[in-house]
Order: sequence, then structure tokens, then C-alpha cells
Amino acid sequence: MEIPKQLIPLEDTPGEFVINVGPQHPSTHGVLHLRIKLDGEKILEIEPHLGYIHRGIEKISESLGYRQSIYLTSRMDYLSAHMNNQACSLLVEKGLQIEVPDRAKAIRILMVELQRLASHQLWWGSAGLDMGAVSPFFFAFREREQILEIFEETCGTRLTMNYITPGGVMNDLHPDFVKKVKALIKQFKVNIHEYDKLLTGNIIFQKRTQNVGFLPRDLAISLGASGPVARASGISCDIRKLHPYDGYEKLDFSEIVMDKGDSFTRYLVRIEEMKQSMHIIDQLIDNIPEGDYRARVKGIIRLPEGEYYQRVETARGELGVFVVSDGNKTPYRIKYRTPNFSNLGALQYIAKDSKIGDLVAIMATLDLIIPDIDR
Amino acid sequence: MKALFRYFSSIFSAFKSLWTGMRLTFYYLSHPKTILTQQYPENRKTLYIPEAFKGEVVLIHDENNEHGCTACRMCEMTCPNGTIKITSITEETEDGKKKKILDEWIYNLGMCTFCAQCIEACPQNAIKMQNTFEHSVYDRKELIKKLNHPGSKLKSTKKI
Amino acid sequence: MILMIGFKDITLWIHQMLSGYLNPGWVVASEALLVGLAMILLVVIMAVAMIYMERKVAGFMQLRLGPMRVGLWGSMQAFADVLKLLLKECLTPNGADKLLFSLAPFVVLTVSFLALAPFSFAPGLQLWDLNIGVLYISAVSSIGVIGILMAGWSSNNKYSLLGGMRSGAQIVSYELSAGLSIIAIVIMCGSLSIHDIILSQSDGWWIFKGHLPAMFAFVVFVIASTAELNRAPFDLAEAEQELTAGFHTEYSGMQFAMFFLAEYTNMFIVSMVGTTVFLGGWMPFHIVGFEAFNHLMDYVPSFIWFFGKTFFILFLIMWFRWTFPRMRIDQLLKLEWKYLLPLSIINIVIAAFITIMGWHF
Amino acid sequence: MGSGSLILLMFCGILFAGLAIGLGKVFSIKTYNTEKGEAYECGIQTEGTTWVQFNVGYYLFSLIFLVFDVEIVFLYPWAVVLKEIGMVAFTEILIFSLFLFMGLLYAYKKKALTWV
Amino acid sequence: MSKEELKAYLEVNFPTCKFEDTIDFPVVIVEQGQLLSLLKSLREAPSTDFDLLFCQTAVDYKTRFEVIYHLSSTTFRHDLVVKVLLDDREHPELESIFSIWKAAELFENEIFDLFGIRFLNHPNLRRIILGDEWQGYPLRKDYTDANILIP
Repeated sequence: MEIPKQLIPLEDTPGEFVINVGPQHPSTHGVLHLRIKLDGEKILEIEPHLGYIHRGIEKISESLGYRQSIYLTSRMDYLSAHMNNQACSLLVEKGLQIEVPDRAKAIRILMVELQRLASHQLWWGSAGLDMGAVSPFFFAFREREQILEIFEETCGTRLTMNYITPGGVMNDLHPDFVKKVKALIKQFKVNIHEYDKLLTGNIIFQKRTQNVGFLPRDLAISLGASGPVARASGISCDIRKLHPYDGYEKLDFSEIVMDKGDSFTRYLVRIEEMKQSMHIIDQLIDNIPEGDYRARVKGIIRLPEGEYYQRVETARGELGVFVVSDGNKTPYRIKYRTPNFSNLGALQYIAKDSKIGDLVAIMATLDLIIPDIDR
Repeated sequence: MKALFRYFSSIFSAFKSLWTGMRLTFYYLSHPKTILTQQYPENRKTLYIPEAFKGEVVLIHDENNEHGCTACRMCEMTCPNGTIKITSITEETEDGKKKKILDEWIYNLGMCTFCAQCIEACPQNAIKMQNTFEHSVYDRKELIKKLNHPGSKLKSTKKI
Repeated sequence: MILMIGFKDITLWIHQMLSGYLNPGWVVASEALLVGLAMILLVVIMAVAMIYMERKVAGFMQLRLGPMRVGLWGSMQAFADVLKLLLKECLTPNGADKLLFSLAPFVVLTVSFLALAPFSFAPGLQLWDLNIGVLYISAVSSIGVIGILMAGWSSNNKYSLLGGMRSGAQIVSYELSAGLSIIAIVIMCGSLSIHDIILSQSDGWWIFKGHLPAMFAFVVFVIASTAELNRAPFDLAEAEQELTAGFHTEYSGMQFAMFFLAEYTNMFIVSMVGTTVFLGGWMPFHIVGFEAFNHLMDYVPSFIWFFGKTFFILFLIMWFRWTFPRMRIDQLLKLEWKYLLPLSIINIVIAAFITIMGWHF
Repeated sequence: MGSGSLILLMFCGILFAGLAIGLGKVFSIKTYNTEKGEAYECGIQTEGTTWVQFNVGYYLFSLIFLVFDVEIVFLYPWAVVLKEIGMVAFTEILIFSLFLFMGLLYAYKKKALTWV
Repeated sequence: MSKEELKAYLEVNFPTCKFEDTIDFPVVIVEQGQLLSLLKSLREAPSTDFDLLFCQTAVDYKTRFEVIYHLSSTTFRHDLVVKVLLDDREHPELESIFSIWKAAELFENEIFDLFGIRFLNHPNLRRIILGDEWQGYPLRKDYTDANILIP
């Protein structure tokens, strides 16, 4: 085993030193370990070290059935648990060629968009928190709590849903669902202005994020960035538009693409995405088709031999599920191409030559979820 | 001159943006009715836990202390974590047939991830998720629960 | 009407009583003991009150209730915290400079105690009417940065080092505009003594009398003193999300509590300076022409006026903290050197001009 | 109370801090663990020395600070006597602060006020 | 380009490659030696312009490894899967594609960590997830928990 190349404190260069940010650090949102070489306040090099919550989801899945593997995916990006489940379910449905009932599709989109809202709300709160504004965190949780309550009523859990299953969804909507979602959207359309008042329009916040952490378009493509991070750099990469699934093609919404590529643009993209999510929910909430909420799928799923790839748009970007099946009831190889893993790659490029304070702002707007990186 | 104007207008707009934020926080400070905090153990009586909330697995017993579990072990096989252990005893029925009867339905709450796949898998609908949530105990062993009540037996479907 | 007696009479009474029993040397000693106890009590009570206020303000601004468990409405929370800190071990990291490490909390706290000397809390309630009172406060309170630098450097922790360095650059810079904003008022009243400054405001507070320069000076003063206190949005020295806890990362137990207490005492001091210089100290609020109203205001005891105004400034500082994001180190210095300092210098010139022309009241 | 109050207050501060820390030392529950002595760096051991030469960016500001702090020290006595002396003092300080202002501008133009 | 056009294009330009088809993407199986030149031309040729490497992974087929590159283009929106077979199980080695797509850095680190495939000319090849003290490569099919790890 050759010793891996690492940053070594340069004894002969005065003023440069290595500092560890994470795994136990308030701004890493989990246990990400960054070794940072500093010159005073300036960052010279960043080296990410992962694996503090590597649970071997891909390896475990090789010994679990398809149904059982899906519940593990809720624990990857726990803020987009619905999307992760949906990706696996779509893949199974593609392999087995199951037609999902319309009602199930509508429920899926509603849930997924609510999840996206909740995820972006939490991101907004923690982005503020990372920059030292504590209050936004609580304002964000006020709205997120309502969404989680809606989830709780229908899905039975608040975070790790396991609600979207192959063939449809696990159980039917709660009778109060429509009413509560409508109230929520109505409320949130008012409350989103508070977001502008507290952070978007705030001069300190703007100065902290504007012209910080530039991710040029070419670099973003080369790094395989996706989601709001890539869209802020001017790349159209919304899977919902490019490879529509579950009836996104019938819905009217626009992909938010901005091209400045700094932290503030990433922030704006997410804020606008929240509005788009609300727009999607508005279209669907009154038109949930009647019918079955689930197609019949066998208890033990065996995918035909072959390779499958399914991608969905989670709150953080493109989640790809790659499955090699040998016809057994367990996947031969399953690979999750998670959005955060690729977005993390951008960190060491864009945070270079900025300050420690900027690093926090950049990490906040990259919106990294560490379990999703480690899997 | 233009630079000077920009200098002062930037100061003005900065103050304005800060003031909007301060006004918002002051609004909430001066309106205590907007407070969302719940005083948890005190409000236990009014606490709303949805019926569907997945708290723990229970074996459904009816008033005659009968349950529906035929010890087919589908749930045990479906469970991703090995939360469920079912032991059965083989008993001879009156007409001489051998029949598996549930002996112990062991449920390890500490290992459960509340994915509810056992509920989905159960062909008899003998188990369900209950919306209880205060599970904390002092010893981890207490989380391993035996779900079939003492003396309970299989629901006789023939009666109906 | 015991409050109308005034503190001068009380101190005189105590002095006479003690002189009756003891010889002069012991009188001085026992008086010193009383005063010292009173000062410690003042600091502790104010810190407890401010911690409680801070938590409630933060809670209510964030749709929360704040502490509710210990005592009625969580009023005993601060005492519970002190008890907790008392039971915590004071750790010293390996390789730290042990002497400086254990000295730093002493320095920080002692400095904030020292700065209390010239304040006048009510008529007659003043430890030492220094003729350069304002200068003394700003001189003494800037020693505090040495304690912070000591703490940051001696911890043998890179976060602490960065925090200490940041704090050094920051406090040193904002010292200037805080000083300049006070000078604007000193120009108008022509004295550095706290007592004189308060007396000069008997016909109206300087923030009203001094026209625009005084108001501007007040704004600059609040900003600069927030920065000097290392509080959000200028809390770079202990920026939680960047440096975990900055210069006091390695401190635990009562040593940490001393930093905490010093921070709150400094907050109190800064608010008192603001009150004394801009808001008239213990002078009641008067409106020229409304004699009945003014008379009514006179009935409110002077120390209530003083502490009321102090808490108003404290609230302002807390309000900032729970609303704004944190600034970055270069922006922080940019704000000082490109905005506050030039504008303060211009402000002084204007203030001087107004004073010479006699345009202020 | 006069200048004795300073000694008193200093004594108060030292006594209070000493008492509090001493009480903490007495009452605290002590355990031994090698990890406790490590400097906190997010749970990772520190690499290299902490006490390195530091980026000059900080010190430049303290040098400029020195200049302006001296100015403020000059301003205090001026401010006290301004009313008595009148216009002469005003013009004098106008020239004085003009020089300083130019110094500030110079520092700004030389990019001494930009963070490196 | 559509699937058929891509296939035709590749047949002309890279006649030694083999072709497959899955439900989702057209698949090209390439020799180890040819990999870099194929990927480079796919990236740089204006008619293909595969500028996005959105997934790179490996599969252990017990006798051989397969490294799989999922490529896409942000201009044409066509996808392609490139596969390369590695027969040497003891010392699997492959040319790194970091010079073409920066995304490969983390992907290849991960593959190295979990499969033990070395990538030549990789800027910083290290065990990114498991750490240096871990023994064995978990995603290989012959990996057993017995030979773990960490004291």
C-alpha cells in the first residue's frame, strides 16, 4: 500500500499551515472532513476526506432484495428521501415494465415537490446559520414542520419515508392532505417574502455571497455538477425536463437557469425553484386523479438480466441508479450516482484562494448532504 | 462626484436592507402569538400524532385474545434488518394434521427502521404499525419485545 | 419617598455610622469592602439579567419561547448554567502556554471590572469622578484585547489563534471610530468627565441637542461598539461556523464562564457609555415647554432612567445579533476603514463647526 | 473614592475570577483521558506547529491604527478646549484632519486597506 | 445523435470496438489500450461532444472487472456508455481520465477504494472513503468481512 499523497505542512514556507475542518464542525452539516492549507486567512488547498458515515449501502444492497434496498436509499440524501425512493421504484418499474396508475403518479409528484420545498427550506435556514444568522433557521423550520406533518399523516414518517414503492405508493393519501397542502402553499407564498427580507435583500448576506465561489460553466460540466449548483452556472440539467418521468412532461414549470455561477446565484436558483415547486403543486393539488394508488407488483422482485440506469432530479441534483441484474432477487451490482458526490468535487476548485468565511458560504450554497456523499 | 453619490447611496441602501430585516424580527418579537414552541411533556394530552405514524409494530389481538399470525414468517424474511424473529411449534390438530403454531413473535424495536415492509408482506394482515412514540427505556434489552400476548391463540377463521 | 433621598445621603449615612464605631483606617477598609461587594454584585446581577434578556429576546424573535424550565419562565436558567459550569473540569490542552492560558480569563475580567470605575449610575452614585472619564474608559476597555490575544495564542489551537488574530485586527480598528464618535459629543459639551457630560444634558440629551452629528455619532458608536464587543454581526473572533468557538475554543468550566461574564460586562459597559454620552445618563426625559410632563418624568427615580436607557442599547445590540448574518474579515475592516472612519472624521469637523457657531442647544 | 477605587476594582476582578475558577477547580468532577488534552481541531489531531509566522495582513492594519489612534489622542484635549479657543482651533484641526484624511487616502490608494 | 447514428459513427471511427444495447443507453466495449483515445475523441469531436461524465463505476464479474463510463453531452443531449474490461484481478490497472473530465477524480478515487483498481496518472489516488488502514476492497465479490480492519 503506497502512502497516499497528502498535503504536508510546508515547514519552509512561513505562514502556511494545515487546519482540519470537520468531521466535527458546525458548518459541515454532517461529518465531512476537509484538510485545508491556509496562508493566514486565505485557503490554498482543500482536500476532502470522506467516509465517516459510509455505511456501504451499495454492498448491503447486493444481499438485499430490491424492495429492501429501497428503504436504504431514504438514508442517503435524507432530505430527498422521496426522490431516492422514486428513482429505485422507477428503475424497477422500467425493468418489470409496470404501468403505474395515474393517481400514484400524481401523488408521487406532489410528494416529491413537497419534499423539494422542505429540503430547500432547510437549506435556506442552514445557509443563513452558516453565515451566522441564527433566526432564519427557525423561520425555515416553521414551514418545514408543516410539510413534515403532512408527510407524517400520509407516509407515517417524517424523514426516512420509504413511501414510494415499485408500482405506486405505499398507501393512499390522508383525507386532510389536499386541505393541508393548500393551506401550506397559501401560507408559504406569503412567508417566502420573509426570506427575502432576512437574507436575500440583506446587504451583509449579499456581500458574503456575491462574487464568491465562482463555478464557471466549463468547470461545472467537467466536474459533473448537477442540480441548482450546475443550473446557477448556466447549465440546463433538470432531469424533470430532459428525461421526464412520472408525468412531469404534462406539467407546466420552468427550469431555473442562471449563468453567473457565484454563491449568490446558487442561492437565487434555489429560491426560484421553491416558487416553481409551489407552481407544480398548485397545478396538481386539485387534479389528483381517482383510482388505484398502486399497481400490483409481486412480493419478491426479480429484474430481468441486464443493466438499468434511472435518473431523477432530487433537491440537490441528478440522482442516478445503476443496476446490474443477473436475474436474481437481489441486484448483482447497484451503484448510486449521487448528486452531492459530484458537487463535492467542485469545492476544492471554487473555494481556492478564498477566505475561511467564504468556504463556509460556498459549502452552504453547494448544499452538501454528507450521507449522500458517503453512502 | 458620481463616485461620491454612489458611496452615499450604497450606505443608504445598506441601512435600508438591514432595517427591513430588523423590522421583521421586531415584528415577531412584539407578536408573541406567533410563537410555535410546544411544551412537550406538558401538552401530551393535546398532542396530535397521526394515525398513520409508524411508531412500532404490534400484533393485532382481538377481544378474545386471538391474533391472525400463522407463523408463515413472511415478515421475518422481508425485514431488511432482522428485526423480527418468529418461533413456531408444530402441533397436531384434532384431525391428525400437523400444524405450525406461533410460539413467540419477537420484535426488536431497537433495530427497527420503521419501513413497514413487514406490514406489506403479511398475507394475513395480522400486524400493524401503531402510532406510539415514547419508546425510551433504560436498558436496551427492554426494546426486544414479545408481541403475542400470553395465552393468545390463532384466530379461527372457520367461525365466520 | 425613600428614593428621593438620593444616594449621596445614603453613602454619607453609612460613612457616619461606620465612623461612629471604628477608627478611620477601618472605616476606609470596610467601605472598600462594601463597595467591592456592591460592584461584584452589580456585575453578576447585570450579567444574569442580560443573559436572561438575551435568551428571551432571541427566543421571541425566532418564534420560540426561550428557556422555560428552570424557575418561573426560565428565570433561574442562568444560575443553572453557572452551576453546570462550576461542575465542569477546567481543561488545559497539551502544549499550551500554561501561564498565559490561565492568566487570560483574569486579564479579560479584571479589565472589564476596571472600566466600571468612572460611571455614574445615579446622582451621587459614582465611584470616581475622573476628569478624563470617557478617555479612561476607552483606554482601559481596549486592554481587553490583550486578554483575548493571550487566550487565542496560548491555546495551541489553530482555531483559537485565528480567532485571536481576527479579534485583534477588529478591536484595534473599531477602537478608532468608537473614540471619534465620543469625541463628537466631547466637543459639544467641552468636558471629558462623566459627571459633567451628564450634567450638560439636563436640558436635553445630546442625541437630540446635537443635531445630525450627534445622531450620526450615535449610530457609529453603536456599530463600532458592537464590533468591539465581538458580537454578531461582527463576531468573527468566535465565529461558530468558521472557527468553532474562536479564541475560547479550549476553555471550559469556570475559565470559560469568566470569558462569558467579561463579554456581558463589556456589553454592559458599552451600553452605559452610550447612555451616558448620548442619552443623558440618569437625566430624565424632558420636553421643553411641557412642564407637567417634565415634572412627571422627574418622579421616576434616576437609576431607573439610567438602567432603562442602558437596557435599550443592550436590546439594540441583541436585536442586531439575532437578525444579521456575520460579516467576513475583509468586509469588516472595509466597513471601518472605508466608511466609518472617514465619515467619523468628517462628522467631527461638522460637530466642531456647529459647536463654534453655537448652533446646538 | 478617588484613584484608590482602581486598585479596589482590580482587586475585585482578580478576586472574583480567582474565586470562581478556584471554586470550579474544587467542585469539578475530574476524569482522566488522553484525548482531553488534545487541542480541538474537529476531532483530528493537529498537524505541524500552531505557532507559525502569520500572514502580514493583520499587522498592516495595526500599523495604520497606530497613526490614527495617536490622532485621536490629540483630538481629546482639543475637543475639551475647542469652545474656549474657538475658530482658530477649528481651522487648526481642519488642517490636521485633512492631512490625516490624505494619509488615509494614500493608504487606500496603496491598497494597504485591502485584505491580502 | 440518436442511438443508431452514434453506433454508425463509432463503427466507422473505432472499428475494433464491440457494441451492445441496454434498455437505456447504447454501449461501447473498448479495449484497455484504446480507452483513452476513444474517450478523448468522444469528448473533443464536435459531432459527439460528450462533455459530461455523469457516472463512472465498476462491476466485479468474479473473473474480470468492468469499468463503466456514462457519458452525456450538454449540447446534443445524447448518452453513451463506454465499458472497458480488466482481466487482471490481482493488479488491475487502468489509465485515468482525469485529464478529460475533472469529475473522474472523485469517481476514480471511489473505484480505487472499493474495487482496488489503480488508475494511472491520477492526480491524487487515495482511499477516499474507507481510509488507509482498511484491508481489502469491499465491493469485490470475493470480499469477506473476516479480513477487516480498524483496531
